[in-house]
Amino acid sequence: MLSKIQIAQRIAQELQNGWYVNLGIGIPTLVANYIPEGMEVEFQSENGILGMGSFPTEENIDADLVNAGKQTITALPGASYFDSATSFAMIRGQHVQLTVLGAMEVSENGDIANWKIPGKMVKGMGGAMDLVASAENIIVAMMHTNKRGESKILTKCSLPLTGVGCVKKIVTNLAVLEVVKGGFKLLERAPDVSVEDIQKATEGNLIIDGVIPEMRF
Amino acid sequence: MLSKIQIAQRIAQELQNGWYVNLGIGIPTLVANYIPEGMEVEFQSENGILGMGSFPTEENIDADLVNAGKQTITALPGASYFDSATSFAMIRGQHVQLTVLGAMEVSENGDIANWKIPGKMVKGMGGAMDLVASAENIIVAMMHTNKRGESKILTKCSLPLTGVGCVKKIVTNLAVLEVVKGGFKLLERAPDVSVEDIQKATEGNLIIDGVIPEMRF
Amino acid sequence: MNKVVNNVEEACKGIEDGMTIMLGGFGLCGIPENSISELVKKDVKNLTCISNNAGVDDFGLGLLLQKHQIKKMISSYVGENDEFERQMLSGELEVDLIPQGSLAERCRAGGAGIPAFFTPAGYGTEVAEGKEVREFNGKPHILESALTADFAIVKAWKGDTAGNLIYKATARNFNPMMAMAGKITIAEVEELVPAGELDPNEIHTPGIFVQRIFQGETYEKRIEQRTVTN
Amino acid sequence: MNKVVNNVEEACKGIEDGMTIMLGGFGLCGIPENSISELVKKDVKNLTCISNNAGVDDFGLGLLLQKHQIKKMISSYVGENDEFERQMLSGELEVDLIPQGSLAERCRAGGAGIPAFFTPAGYGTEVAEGKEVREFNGKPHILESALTADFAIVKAWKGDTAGNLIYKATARNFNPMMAMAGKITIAEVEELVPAGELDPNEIHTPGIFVQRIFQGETYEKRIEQRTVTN
Repeated sequence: MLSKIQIAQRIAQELQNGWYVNLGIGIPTLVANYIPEGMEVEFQSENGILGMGSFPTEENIDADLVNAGKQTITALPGASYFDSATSFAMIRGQHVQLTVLGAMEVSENGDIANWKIPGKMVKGMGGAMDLVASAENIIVAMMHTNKRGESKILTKCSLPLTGVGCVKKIVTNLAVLEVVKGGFKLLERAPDVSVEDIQKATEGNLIIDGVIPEMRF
Repeated sequence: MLSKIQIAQRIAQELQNGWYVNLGIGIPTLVANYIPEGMEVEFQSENGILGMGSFPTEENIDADLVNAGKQTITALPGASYFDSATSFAMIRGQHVQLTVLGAMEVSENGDIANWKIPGKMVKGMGGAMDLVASAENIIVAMMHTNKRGESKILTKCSLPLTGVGCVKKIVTNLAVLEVVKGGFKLLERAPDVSVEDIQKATEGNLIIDGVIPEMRF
Repeated sequence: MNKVVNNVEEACKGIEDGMTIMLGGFGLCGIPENSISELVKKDVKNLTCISNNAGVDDFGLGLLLQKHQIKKMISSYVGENDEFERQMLSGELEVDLIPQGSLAERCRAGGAGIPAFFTPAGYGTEVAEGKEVREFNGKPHILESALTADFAIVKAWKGDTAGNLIYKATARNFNPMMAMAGKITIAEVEELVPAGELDPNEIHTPGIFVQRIFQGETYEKRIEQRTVTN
Repeated sequence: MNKVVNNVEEACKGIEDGMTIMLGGFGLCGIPENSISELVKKDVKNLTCISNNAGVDDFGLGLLLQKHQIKKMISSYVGENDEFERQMLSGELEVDLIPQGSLAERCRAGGAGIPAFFTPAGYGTEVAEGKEVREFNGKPHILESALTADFAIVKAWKGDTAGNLIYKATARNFNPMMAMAGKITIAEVEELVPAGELDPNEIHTPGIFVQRIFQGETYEKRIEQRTVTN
């Protein structure tokens, strides 16, 4: 089983040189720490910055410079600031090559639910609906099952949707899955996790084609 | 009869303090020279400047600073530059209080034709269609009749329209007219021009209500 | 064109019970602190507030929530506020949640005279309920309408007497679009300078969008998530 | 993120016969002079050019018209060009005239993933022919669609290696929206500086919209209407 950090590390392998990337809150944020050596990627935060850097030192904190998680950040050389309409123009206009975000549920046809649990306090979708509806390339980072051990990889989402037919790839603590016609194609297993383990944790249709390799780090 | 300069002078009387104004090419441009003493108005040029000043001196010419007529201009203190989308956001969003433009024909219901003569070379509408469709307050500056002596104040426009039902006021070399339900209400006569002269030069329905005062300068 | 008002009271004159107010800011970043305090002081009620977030319990729009001045919130994310949650669950507060990009674009549309536009965001979700769906380039989109407000209140870094504004870093966020979409737009700035001191090439919000401007007395600029590296 | 190409030839690589090209500029102000010269040299044909104007006879897009490289012009105003007139009247050149504000907004929409929007401009005129009409707030509007291009070519004052652009004065005009709407966007600049030298707060076009950038060799910056006061 992968740790959250390892999920982020595995997703970082999907990065390509020259990509602009939007990372959601939680595990996705960690991806920024594992950019492959020599690769240039630039991070967009939907509140209005391209070229987001690491957290500031205590002396460099600027209340006017935060990311979409409202965390204080820094800007790298070559960064730019812009308004929210321009920010989502980048997202909706598919100028951002990769979006990584968390999910509560993903379904066989690529639907994603990650913003609302009926009966619980609704915090709002923030930029998630724009991101999932627009991105050409969406990777979901999440645990394969919920705290009660129930699969989050489903035939059909039970929670209110954030977007339909948009998820392309899922990296969980157990596996790398690709959303294809007919279900979830198992691409890789986590170290020491068997295909049977993954099958058991997957409620949606799992497509197993040939020998499934173990992830490499 | 008014000269072109006098038409501009008469229109300048319509300005109000604090207004943003867009002036079309030709007579409208001259309005900028007759802003009433002590009044603050700011000129918008739709290619991307607010706070347009006079023409530059020979030494101050900047090829990157022109107005919508492609003339070299200057910027006044408090000016701003912006892109064409933002410029027309100002216009379409009715942030510009007054638009003054020329016309080939105006009809009783406020239609305006000023961009195309069938059979002649079409130069294009430029920003005129956006301006007339959006402005709350449009004044047309023009000659009452064309070169052949035919009225340009019509029951119905014969030329392809630039916009429908948008003209509120017309200042010609003969008269000031208001577009009201049922026709052109005669507000003022040019010096030494009689109501009969205006009636003769007006093909559309002219509404004459009471004594018509002479324009004052 | 002089847009300067003497103080925050004068700036907020005319804001009345039941009005719709847009407020710039993302989280607590770039919010009009002085004007929010004045709204609390004025005690205007039944406001509809359009703001990406709803502040925290004791800062930003949270201050208006505490005093039950807000009838309805139109936001994209409201998750940092216990009083908000209580009022929402009890039904005291109406909440209209809008995807962040649609919120930004709807404000811009309101300011730009675009009454409606198609966006893919929210298609197939409850956001799309009751909205027209149309396919473009093989992809379904929903029709979203423009948002405007009786007053828009924005916060900028620098402003001049003509109403021109420059924002700082990510404190820009929703401020420029909301400045466009207010029938009356109030700008509070950290530094107010005479017209002519700002470079016309560097202005983010041209003065035409601003009706009133003043320099805020103080800015706390509270930080929500203070994150540092060592 | 390094977007720098060595020269104009490299910048224009891949522009082929029959493509749709957007070109920034208003009149001759803010046009990509170096790239236009390169298109002449490359002799690509049957281009569809989206540009507010069509240059003059011997400068700007007029140079491409002279060599019959343009099949179709999509513009708002084309009145300064005899060769244009001749080709248009003879039927050699297709022309699609669009209100200037709709042209700007359609380019922005293309870059922003908004496939269509409603505008009042052109309602009741021949521009509205075949377009959906809908009333909003008692006023009729027409539905306009997004514009995109295989290549967008823009001209900026300063640019950095990451593709960030700053325009000068009214030479900004259509350049920012067109930069957004190109599948590949080429930026030519008067001064190219290393990433980090431009203030992130002053950037007009963020580098994400630009795929290739180079410093133009020379700029004539011809003036169409030289008007002076004494």
